[in-house]
Amino acid sequence: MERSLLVAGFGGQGVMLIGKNIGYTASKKDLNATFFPAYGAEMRGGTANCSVVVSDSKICSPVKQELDEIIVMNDLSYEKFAGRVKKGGALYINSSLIEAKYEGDDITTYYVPVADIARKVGNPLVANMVMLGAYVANHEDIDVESMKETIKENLHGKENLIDVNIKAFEEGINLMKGGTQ
Amino acid sequence: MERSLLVAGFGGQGVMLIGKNIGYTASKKDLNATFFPAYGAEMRGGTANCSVVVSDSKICSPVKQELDEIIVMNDLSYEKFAGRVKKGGALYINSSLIEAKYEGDDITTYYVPVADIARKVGNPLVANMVMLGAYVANHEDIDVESMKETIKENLHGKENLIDVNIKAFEEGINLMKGGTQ
Amino acid sequence: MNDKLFVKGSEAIAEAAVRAGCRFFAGYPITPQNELPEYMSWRLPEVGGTYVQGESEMASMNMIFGAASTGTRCMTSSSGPGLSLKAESLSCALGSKLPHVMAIMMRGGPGHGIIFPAQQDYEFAVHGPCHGGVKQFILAPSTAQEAVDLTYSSFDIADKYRTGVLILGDGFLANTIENVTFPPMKKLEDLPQHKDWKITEYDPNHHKLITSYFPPEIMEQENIKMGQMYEYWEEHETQYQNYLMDDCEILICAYGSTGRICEEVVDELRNEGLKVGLFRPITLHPFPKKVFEEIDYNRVKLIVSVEMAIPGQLVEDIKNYVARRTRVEHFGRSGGVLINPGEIKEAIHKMVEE
Amino acid sequence: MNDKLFVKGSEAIAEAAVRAGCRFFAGYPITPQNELPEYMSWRLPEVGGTYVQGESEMASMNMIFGAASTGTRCMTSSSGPGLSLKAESLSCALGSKLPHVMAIMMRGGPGHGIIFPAQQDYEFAVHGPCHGGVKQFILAPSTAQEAVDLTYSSFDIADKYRTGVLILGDGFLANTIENVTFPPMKKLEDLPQHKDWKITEYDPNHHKLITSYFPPEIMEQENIKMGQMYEYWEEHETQYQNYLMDDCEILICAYGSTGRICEEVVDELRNEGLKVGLFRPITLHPFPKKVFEEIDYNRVKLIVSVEMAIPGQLVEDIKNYVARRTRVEHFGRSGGVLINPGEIKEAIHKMVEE
Amino acid sequence: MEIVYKKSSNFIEAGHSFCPGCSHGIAHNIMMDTIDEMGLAEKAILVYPVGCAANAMTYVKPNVVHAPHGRAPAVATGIKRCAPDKFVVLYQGDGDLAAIGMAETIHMANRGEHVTTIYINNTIYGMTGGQMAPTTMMGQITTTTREGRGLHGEGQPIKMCEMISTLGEPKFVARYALDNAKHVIEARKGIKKAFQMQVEDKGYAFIELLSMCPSNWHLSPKDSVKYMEEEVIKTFPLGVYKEEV
Amino acid sequence: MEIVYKKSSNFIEAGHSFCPGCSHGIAHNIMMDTIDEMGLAEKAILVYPVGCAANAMTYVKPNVVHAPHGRAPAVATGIKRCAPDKFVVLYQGDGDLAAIGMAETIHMANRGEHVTTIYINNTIYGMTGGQMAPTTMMGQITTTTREGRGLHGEGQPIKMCEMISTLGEPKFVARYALDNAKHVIEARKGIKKAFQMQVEDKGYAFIELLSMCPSNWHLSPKDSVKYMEEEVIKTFPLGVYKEEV
Amino acid sequence: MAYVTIDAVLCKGCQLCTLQCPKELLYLSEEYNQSGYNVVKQKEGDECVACKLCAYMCPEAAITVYK
Amino acid sequence: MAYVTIDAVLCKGCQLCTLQCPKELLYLSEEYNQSGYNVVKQKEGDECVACKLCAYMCPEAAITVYK
Ligand SMILES: Cc1ncc(C[n+]2csc(CCOP(=O)(O)OP(=O)(O)O)c2C)c(N)n1
Ligand SMILES: Cc1ncc(C[n+]2csc(CCOP(=O)(O)OP(=O)(O)O)c2C)c(N)n1
Ligand code: SF4
Ligand code: SF4
Ligand code: SF4
Ligand code: SF4
Ligand code: SF4
Ligand code: SF4
Ligand SMILES: [Mg+2]
Ligand SMILES: [Mg+2]
Repeated sequence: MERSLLVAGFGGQGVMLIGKNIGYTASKKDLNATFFPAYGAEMRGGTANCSVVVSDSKICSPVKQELDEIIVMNDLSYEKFAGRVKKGGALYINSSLIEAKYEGDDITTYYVPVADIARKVGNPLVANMVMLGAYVANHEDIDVESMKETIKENLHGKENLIDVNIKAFEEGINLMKGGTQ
Repeated sequence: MERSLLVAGFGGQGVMLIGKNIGYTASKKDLNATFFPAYGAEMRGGTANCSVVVSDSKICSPVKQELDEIIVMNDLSYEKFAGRVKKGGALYINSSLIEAKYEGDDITTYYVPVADIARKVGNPLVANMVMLGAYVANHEDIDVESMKETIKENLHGKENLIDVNIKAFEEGINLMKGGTQ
Repeated sequence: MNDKLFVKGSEAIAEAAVRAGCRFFAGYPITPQNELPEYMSWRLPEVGGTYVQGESEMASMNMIFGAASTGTRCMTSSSGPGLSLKAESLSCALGSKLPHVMAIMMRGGPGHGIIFPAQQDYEFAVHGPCHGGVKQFILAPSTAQEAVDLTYSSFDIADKYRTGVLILGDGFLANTIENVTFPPMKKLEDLPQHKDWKITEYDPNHHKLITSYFPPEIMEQENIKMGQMYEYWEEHETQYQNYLMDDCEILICAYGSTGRICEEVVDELRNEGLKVGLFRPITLHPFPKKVFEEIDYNRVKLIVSVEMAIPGQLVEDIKNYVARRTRVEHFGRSGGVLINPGEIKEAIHKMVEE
Repeated sequence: MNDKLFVKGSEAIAEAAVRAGCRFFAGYPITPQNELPEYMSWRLPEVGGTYVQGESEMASMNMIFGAASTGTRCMTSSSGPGLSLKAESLSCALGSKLPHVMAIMMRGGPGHGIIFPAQQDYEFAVHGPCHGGVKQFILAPSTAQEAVDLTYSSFDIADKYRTGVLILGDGFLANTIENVTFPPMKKLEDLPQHKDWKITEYDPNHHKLITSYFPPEIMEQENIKMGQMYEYWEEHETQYQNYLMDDCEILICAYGSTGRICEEVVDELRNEGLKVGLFRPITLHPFPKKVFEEIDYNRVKLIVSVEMAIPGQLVEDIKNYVARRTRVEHFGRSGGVLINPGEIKEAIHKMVEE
Repeated sequence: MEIVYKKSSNFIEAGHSFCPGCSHGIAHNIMMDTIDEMGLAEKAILVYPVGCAANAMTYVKPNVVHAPHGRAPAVATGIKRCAPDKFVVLYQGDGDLAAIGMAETIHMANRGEHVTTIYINNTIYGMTGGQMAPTTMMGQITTTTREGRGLHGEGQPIKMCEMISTLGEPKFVARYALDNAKHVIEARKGIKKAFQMQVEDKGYAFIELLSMCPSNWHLSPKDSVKYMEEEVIKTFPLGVYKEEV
Repeated sequence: MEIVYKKSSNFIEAGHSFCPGCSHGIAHNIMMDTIDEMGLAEKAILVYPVGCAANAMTYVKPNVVHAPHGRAPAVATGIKRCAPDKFVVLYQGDGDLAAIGMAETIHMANRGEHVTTIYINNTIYGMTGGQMAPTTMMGQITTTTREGRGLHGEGQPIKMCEMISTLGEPKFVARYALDNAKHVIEARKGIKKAFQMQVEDKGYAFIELLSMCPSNWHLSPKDSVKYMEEEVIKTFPLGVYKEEV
Repeated sequence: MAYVTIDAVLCKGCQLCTLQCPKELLYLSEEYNQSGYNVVKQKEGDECVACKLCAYMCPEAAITVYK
Repeated sequence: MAYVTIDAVLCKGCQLCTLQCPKELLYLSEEYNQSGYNVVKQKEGDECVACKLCAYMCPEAAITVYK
């Protein structure tokens, strides 16, 4: 089993945290995982993306040309990356910001209005956790409780934000379980 | 025709100037000449030597293992270099400071009491010019007047010292012409 | 601290160094390796060591110079521009036989500041990095785990040969977070004590002088000894990964991150029917040249050096060692463009067809 | 000023630079080349140029960086330690395509400060001198006259290719005084004006930006173009001296001062009955590799690289180019020990007997 | 209706890529407005450093030279000596100017090159993600001083104006802050004076601008203003340190 | 009969190789006499620079580290941080300390490392043959200022004591001269105080010694004394610049 | 009679301007721009005195002041 | 009763000592040492006060002072 994921958006959308949480949660399960971040230019806006590979055997390349799954959080990322999902793979789209619709049926697409939900939850900055929830909902091999632990650990020093992040994450799961497409 | 010379002594004895004057005077005559200085360590006492090669054709190596002629101005230089004169070559020895006598008759030796003469001339610092005179006296192809010009040119900025240097140079010639050995 | 962690390459190297006995670190910020000094800044004080943020790469290197002369295991890190800036004092440190470790995480270049991974400093590091013909011992890990293991041993190498060890990685290695298991913390008492040369030991009968200045005749002797040491290394200290080399017809040569990426390429090309193998040098100096004497050039029809460098750099050395006994090609990306397995495969297919 | 002079190598280079149109010099004291900046300090103001004594080698290199961006012909000089210190900004300057000339007079090393001649920075200069895989154009004069001629043309090369030219000499070249004839003073109006890139020309429609920073994709294109330029150089810009190579059975390879010394060795060995020739590369980068394709390896039984370097450095490149087609050996001295024709002869005799 | 303030035409239309609330933007506006006002755009050569400042290299229209990290003073020296009729401005961050570039900074100031330095002191290495800079304040938390500067022999924040004004050649040395409009207006006056000096060939001017880096201070822009007022300005007193014009 | 002064036993018997009348010799005598007096020979680690000073590396008996040119402060930092119980003295020339090593000097002083700097200011690059140094005086003739410093934008001589005393951490900053016995005696007292401070872990001390380089001043030792009295000391006023002990 | 316009494309919602306005005319709106920032707007009315303080403080030079 | 001795091997004849002696007891002799320097000597007599000024000034530490 090897699964590759790319998460892309603009700086400030927290795309890194989505990827890091997925990689870290996998690593706790004795899977191999790699997380590779790519910033447009350091510290400032622009686009950012990260690659996550999870595998039960050795991981060679931490970045791939074609990916099993891609999460895009803004227009630019959609344009740049949507075409790189493997046949049969999945594309997660932040439909609050991205208006485009994917044409073609070789992959599965999920349109997740993460910003809207985040605002509902009370903090527009946790849209990333909504997306994470949506992603996790689709993966039975990712343990929800373990992921919640990860989210908490990665908020070390910002404990006051734990609740809203967890809430957003749960909303993402619910949304998916409810079924969106 | 190619003639190689090494001049050695301690810093402050003016060995560089002997060599430079010989090289420069040759260069004025449309001969090729190279002058290569080697200081023990910069700016401070220690030993110093220079290599001069004069030739009517291209000069390859500006330093040689065996030399046609060597001038030694102090004990250390005598010990280090006397053995490097080619068979048939000449060794000029500052006999005011060096007590040793060269053993063997494969080369010609000149014992020149340059310091004594310099003191006589009135300035112990011009011993080098006495040695230069002695050397020039033995070389008919070096024009004495041209050498005097060279000496003057190389005293640029110290014009007050020209006379005593020329005097010392002439004393060196006279001594040789008088014949010492 | 846990022995198993999901951790960034840079941080993995830092922790491994601390466990190897490193107790002094000086460095200066530069992407893509900032997490290494940042980690050291809190971790070293925790174990009684010292972190100093140098005012420059050069100052950092010279702090290492000082620390090393006390016999303390010490380290600095940077990227290519920092290696350039350390060059002069590195020459002095190597000439003064001061054991130290340096981690350099390469990024695109030349010049001012691309922050993405590249391998464009290979030739500089291996053939260059400073004046006077001295060389470092160079290790090129391909994964965080290997970085840990090599860093751990690098201090022993530095001490054993009184030399500098360069851990040459890139932005991939530095920034990839992955699973790592750490070796145990070494006891300082068990490390070499260097009483014969370290300047903190005073012996009225033996003046200790740390310098790379010698009169010419002695310097020449030093040069000769260094040369002999490099030859000894080549004989005894080379390391490389042989991945399906033994029956291969196409041999990929790649080091560091590109090496790990190429393992995947080998697997996939084998699946596609090409008999491909991978030679991944782990020591870049000494280089495992002998491998090229053992290759059956009747079998191996093509050697491809894959690097994040254009023009190719490793490929020039490979050509040298192969000495025209078979075809040698280069494929690479550079300037911070990420290389990926797909395009490498494609490139090799194309070479085969030619 | 006289066109013919009995003059030190360092000063000859300085005067040739001035005549080639150099109008800015920045440098920092270091033996064995102090006479070069010293000469510039009075000579440049005389012709309306500028001399600045930098506070360091690095600052000097960066002053050159600034001067070059105004399109002014400019120069710096140092020895091996200085080349090391200039490495980082050199990488930026080469990446920013700023034409400049640098003279480096090698001395024994590594490290702190031997002042005698050596050639221990060959590998560093040719394969190293900075990060990011950029390279300089390297000229290695063997006599003061050749230094003058090469320096004079070096500024044209720098301008033509928007690159850096390194004049790589040593303490012999720098300090030997000999006869030199100077070429005429160039008129500044006749030099390239660089209006398209120099930052003193303002054009509202064309923002001028001197940098070596580019996004990865563009940087990669830059890398590719640089690589192509180096190949072009190899095709069109190599220079070497062929001294009795055409019928030789033993070929000496030597550059710079050692090259001139070896001419004498060739003559003497020929007198002693050995058919010896000399290959003296004048461009070290681009290297005249093609020569090694034209050699008749049935005739040439031995190639000896003679260098003031131990371990040998040029010899490694020669081995690469010869690719085992004949025997390649090394003879050298290093650390500031002067090499002389006698011992070279002796060494070759010994090799022949082996 | 008349426009009394608008974005300088010396910028390209698209904005810059500084973080929200970053003082680099304010400093650039001052610099460009003043260049406009004095009609210097064609004569100007801007020397940029390595650091966040460099983000603006392609945002400005006057010609630019991008110096290696810390070496802008040496680069500017080369430029000004070869083109004395040009108007040369160095724009440098505190890491660039006061750490790696300390020697170059002092020596250029000491030579009294006829150029102008604009020194963006945001007490941090911005571009590389918030490490301690020479200017980081006592107790300030950074990625390399997790418990605040001062516990491990880091020394005290370096005050460049104070140091540079001990030198003989510099003619105008002053420190301003960019935390509120009043301070910005003072900074505008100071920069104008410095530029005027260069135009009149009156020697070297050094202008320090206390700046905010909300991203690496881990504060909102509003809280950054507070931090500036309450902490930074106390450590780095504003004012003219030397004036010999 | 009692010996009241003799050559320190911390020197090897053979003399050093400084030129006649060179102040490096005097400075060494002070340094070694004081080390003797305070019983510090075994604890001492001397950090030498590149420059004429380095001639004495093999002349002294305490352990020595030879730093790359200008970097003695960084090297000393590494030493002292790893061996805080040792007594670390930096001995540097003006080219080494104030030109290429300026950044390292300022930053070590600013960190307040517990070491002592002895700064030999002879207004010239001695070792390399007399080029202009940052400290060369206005009008002074050197091999790179043939008509005297000041005609080509070289700026004014840099005064390290003045600059360093603006920093927070240094505790003792003073300038002495080695031109006559009275001054030498004062220098001896200053150096002893500085050494004492280090022994008591009281912070950083910077001691500047105005020194003579007869060879490159092209003056006899006697005339060098005159030049010091009449010129050098006027440019570099003697005295204690900072004392916070 | 005076007023300011704020370029919604350039504004990054840092609110440095709002702190400066002596009349407290500027406020962070709910509106997002294409980069995802909330943008600042000026309150309706004619209190603006064109003092330019907001504009001097805006890092984006997003504010144009009219009088 | 006091006097100084001058190590003729070490002395480089710089005469810095002669300038310092309050009693003007030191002079440059005609004698050369092995390095070629004229060496300094102390005049005969018992005027020396062992003030050490000469010794403090000697760069070669060639002077030993006895009392
Ligand atoms: C030689 C070199 N060393 C280090 C770096 C990494 N680097 C990039 S920007 C920077 C400094 C940023 O700090 P500062 O000058 O304060 O500017 P700011 O980003 O805070 O405006 C550093 C160290 C580099 N590019 N080059
Ligand atoms: C990196 C480097 N640059 C330059 C030199 C050449 N160099 C040797 S000593 C020296 C400085 C001498 O001046 P100073 O520090 O004033 O000491 P002094 O000799 O006057 O006592 C220099 C520049 C060197 N050895 N290394
Ligand atoms: S990191 Fe700091 S200095 Fe850099 S752009 Fe962001 S706020 Fe400005
Ligand atoms: S050159 Fe000057 S500093 Fe150097 S030893 Fe001679 S007198 Fe002393
Ligand atoms: S111009 Fe003045 S009054 Fe008008 S909005 Fe701006 S700050 Fe407020
Ligand atoms: S200061 Fe400018 S960028 Fe910031 S909120 Fe106001 S208008 Fe927007
Ligand atoms: S000790 Fe005093 S009195 Fe005696 S010789 Fe020396 S200086 Fe003169
Ligand atoms: S000071 Fe010392 S070296 Fe100089 S003359 Fe006197 S005794 Fe001799
Ligand atoms: Mg900053
Ligand atoms: Mg000096």
